[in-house]
Amino acid sequence: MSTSSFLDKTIEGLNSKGFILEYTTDKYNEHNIVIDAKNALEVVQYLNAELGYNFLVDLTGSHYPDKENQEYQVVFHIQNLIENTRLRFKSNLSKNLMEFPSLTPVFSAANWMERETFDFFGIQFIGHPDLRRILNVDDMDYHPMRKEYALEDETRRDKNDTFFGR
Amino acid sequence: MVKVVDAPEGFEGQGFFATSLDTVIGMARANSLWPLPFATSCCGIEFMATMGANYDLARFGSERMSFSPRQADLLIVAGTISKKLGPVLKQVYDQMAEPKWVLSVGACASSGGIFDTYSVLQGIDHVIPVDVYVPGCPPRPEQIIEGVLKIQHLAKNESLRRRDSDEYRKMLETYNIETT
Amino acid sequence: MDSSLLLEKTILVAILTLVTLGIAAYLTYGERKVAAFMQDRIGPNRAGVYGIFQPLADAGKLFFKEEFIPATAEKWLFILGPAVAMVTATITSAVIPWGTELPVLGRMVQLQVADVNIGVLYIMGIVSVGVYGIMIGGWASNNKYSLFGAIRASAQMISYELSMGLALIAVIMMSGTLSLGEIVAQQKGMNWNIFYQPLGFLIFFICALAETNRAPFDLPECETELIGGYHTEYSSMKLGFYLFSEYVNMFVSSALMATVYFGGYNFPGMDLIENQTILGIAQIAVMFSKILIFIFVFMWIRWTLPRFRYDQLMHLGWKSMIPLALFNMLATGAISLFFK
Amino acid sequence: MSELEVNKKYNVQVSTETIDGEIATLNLGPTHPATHGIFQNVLKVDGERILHAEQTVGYIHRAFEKLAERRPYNQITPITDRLNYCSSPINNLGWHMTVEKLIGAEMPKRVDYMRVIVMELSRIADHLVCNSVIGVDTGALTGFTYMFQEREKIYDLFEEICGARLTTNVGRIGGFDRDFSPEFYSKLKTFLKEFPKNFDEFGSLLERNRIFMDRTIGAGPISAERALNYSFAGPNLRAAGVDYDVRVMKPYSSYQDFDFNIPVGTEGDTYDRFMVRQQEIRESLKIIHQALDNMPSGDYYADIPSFYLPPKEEVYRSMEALIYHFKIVMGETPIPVGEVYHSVEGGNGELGYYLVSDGGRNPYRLHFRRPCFIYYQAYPEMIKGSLLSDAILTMSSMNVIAGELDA
Repeated sequence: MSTSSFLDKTIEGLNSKGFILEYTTDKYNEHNIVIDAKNALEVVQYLNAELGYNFLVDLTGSHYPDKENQEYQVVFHIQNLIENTRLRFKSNLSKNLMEFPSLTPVFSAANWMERETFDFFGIQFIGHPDLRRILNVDDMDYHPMRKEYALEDETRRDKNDTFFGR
Repeated sequence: MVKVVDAPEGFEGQGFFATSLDTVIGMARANSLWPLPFATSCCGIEFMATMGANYDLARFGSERMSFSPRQADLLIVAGTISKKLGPVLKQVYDQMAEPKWVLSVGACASSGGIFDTYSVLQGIDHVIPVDVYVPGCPPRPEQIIEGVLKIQHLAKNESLRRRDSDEYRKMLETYNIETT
Repeated sequence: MDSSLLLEKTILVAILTLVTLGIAAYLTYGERKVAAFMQDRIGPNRAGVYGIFQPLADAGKLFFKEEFIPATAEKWLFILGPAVAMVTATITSAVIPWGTELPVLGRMVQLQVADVNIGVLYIMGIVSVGVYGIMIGGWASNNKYSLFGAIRASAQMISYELSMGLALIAVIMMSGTLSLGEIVAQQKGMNWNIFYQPLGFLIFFICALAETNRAPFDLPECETELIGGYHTEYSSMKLGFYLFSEYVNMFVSSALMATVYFGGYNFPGMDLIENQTILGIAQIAVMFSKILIFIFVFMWIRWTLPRFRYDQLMHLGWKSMIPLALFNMLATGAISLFFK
Repeated sequence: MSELEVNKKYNVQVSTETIDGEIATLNLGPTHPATHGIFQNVLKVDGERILHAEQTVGYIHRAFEKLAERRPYNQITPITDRLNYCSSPINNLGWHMTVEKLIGAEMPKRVDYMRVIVMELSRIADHLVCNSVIGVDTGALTGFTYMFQEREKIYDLFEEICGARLTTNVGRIGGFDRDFSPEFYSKLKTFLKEFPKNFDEFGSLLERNRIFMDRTIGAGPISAERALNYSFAGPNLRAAGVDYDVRVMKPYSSYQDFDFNIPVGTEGDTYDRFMVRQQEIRESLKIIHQALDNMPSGDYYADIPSFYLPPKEEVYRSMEALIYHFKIVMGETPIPVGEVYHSVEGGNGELGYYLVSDGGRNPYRLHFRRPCFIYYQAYPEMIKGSLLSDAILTMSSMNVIAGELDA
């Protein structure tokens, strides 16, 4: 089966289940599919079981403070190694309800990726076995990758910012 | 009858006179600096290269790496130290037996380097006293060897009693390190 | 016992102790140089010419390093550990014959501190005490890594001592004596035991590696797993004693191998030398060169082979070495029964 | 894996039943000699048998992703150096390719081939560290010094290309900053001649060494299904028997022109991982030979003046070059809006860059897919029920690089 027909089959399948909110193929020939956060686990389960998408490439988040009710986004790439097809899924979360189903029932690899995303953005992964901070110290009280936080530690004493052109 | 002359003013006190025992032990210490590599990142790989055949830190009597802090004389901090790791580093320093020296290898250990971020300690001298800083990101093995030679120089010229002195104790107290 | 004999023995003991310690100290240097040679490096060369003062620098530093006894450690046992290791290591060399006799100031001095008629037993006894040094030290440190090292050390030593003893028994059956002096004397010329006991020697050699905690049997202190093993918590000269005792052990077990299997001080054409002084010195030289060759082999192996895993070590000890040693013993017995 | 299976697999008759209070907790790290880099494993052990393990990472978290949001595209290259510092050039060039993909730049064949040479050299360097360190962790220290001599030669080559040894910062967006010098070619040829011999010597120290094989075969195994489920990539996945290689599946930088094999293992144990890396080094040599023999002529940079820095002499002479230079250095060049995911086969597997651009001078969001971070989470599963020594070998054979682990 050629890659494009397999891709069509995937999109059809997802469409028939009503998972796809928006599907675009951009100029880089990458396939972006926007899904609803609450369907995410079913989507992944369906792709894994029916269509053989067996490789979770990557899972991360991003923060768009200017987009109303879509401030946060969970992005994950998923790949079928046999058909060599990679899809990018996105789902938007409002800052009032930052919940996303954990993909750990399907992919063990999602465990730390989700912990990292939680650590950076504070997105809650529902059903995650052990949602703790992973990279930062446990008693950190904010999620550093959000746009409103500074890169530098503002409590540091020894660096004179005027010399660094900030 | 031997007439004992008082020492000239200002030349008294603990840890001042360099006796020949001081010299001998200083030389012994200098030539037998057993390093504890606290290698975290990139500089650690350059430290491995320093131990390797081309640069061979063993020439200076420093090849017996002792990963147990009790047995080490020289703490080589090579790489970024994050805030999460700071307490660990301090504990390792604390566990080392006197006399101990600290070599800070690389920009990250010395000042935070390019990582002026929320998670990185801006220089290990916030946590422990440092004897010699080696610049570079990462420094070449030659530079690391130069740093070790500088430590050797310190070890050679240190009096045996320096570590008992009040100044030393006070210096440690500024780092909140308990002295016994 | 006349007083001159007493004086003679005391001097001999003093010389032997000093020589053993000196050799052990220089073995550390030798090991570094051999390692450097194997690894295309230079090795220590800054302390004195070719770095020959390196052991002195290490010792000087260790003596003046802070004595550290962890608060949770068992203080007296913590001190006792290295002491036991060091003492047992040094007193083994008492029964080893370094030569026949050497005329000194008109006296024929016997080149053996004590020709005990149960020399082999004495050595086995002392060696089995030696493990207590490591065990006590590792346990008293109150550190998990040390404890692991101590457990590994005791299990390893006990299992390998057994096959070591069995290998020796075969030699004893051949020679019919427990005295090391006798055993060496019987191997006059080229009549070395290695030609009769090749398998026994192999077993003994492997066990000697294990007994001295050398690679590939350096599990009790393997750096990459247990940090320092039993001596993780030791600093200063107590650590020095442990490191030192390892090298003394290596020296002594090399001496033992040379004595039991390689004819000790014997060398072909020994009878041609008439002069007793030259003969005595030549015997000592031959003995030491044999020892040094063994030590080099020890180091060669250490810098070449990876180490075993704990369970593999036990498998090797109990499932291969002991049956082999038993077989060797039985074969020796049968052959000596039928052909002698 | 059930407890029964644990016993069967290793053929060691140790009961896994324990009485409470006989289980010890062992801290493997943060400063344990076997954790090359800094991370911690809290092990629950019964004797030497590991019942449970849990890792703590983040000890050298340096906030790469946040840092990348504050830097113009060209200045992100030094950060990528410090991801997997054993093979920095792969990271650098992967990043350049990501940006080139975003701006839609076509590279001349020569740039591709030059990149292939640099990347394969650094792959060799990466695998050399890993394999020699496996040797060190089994107790065979000599191979390490042999292989570091070879690594020094690769460093020499890197120095000839870009002037740096370890954190190379090689190339720039749109090609290389200079052509390979004649010295580089002569040094590379000497290296290609001498290296296989020395490497085989290292191989003969360990590859068929009985003790080494006994130690590594069956240590820390993982099945292909579990490895995929854990999103393993690179040599570790191939050791488990899955022939996934980004160089073949999604060819970048003209990898489709080269003829090479993907070595795979069967058991996914430490020995397989070791051997896969050994074979990959040999395959890399093959690729370098091919790239060297078929090196096309042409420019060593792409024709994208608004992204590729003009030569310094031009800047002094021509107005246009000066303007471009200024705009590139100040980060004023227009970057298309969009998002790309690009991945390269790093030393440890699929190294991905997920880049979101809003047209500004800095990336809006840059996420690194760090293979170490992803596969290290399988460590407890791999060592459960094995002995402490196996755990250490498993860790070093997974080649966990702290810089890549924690970002």
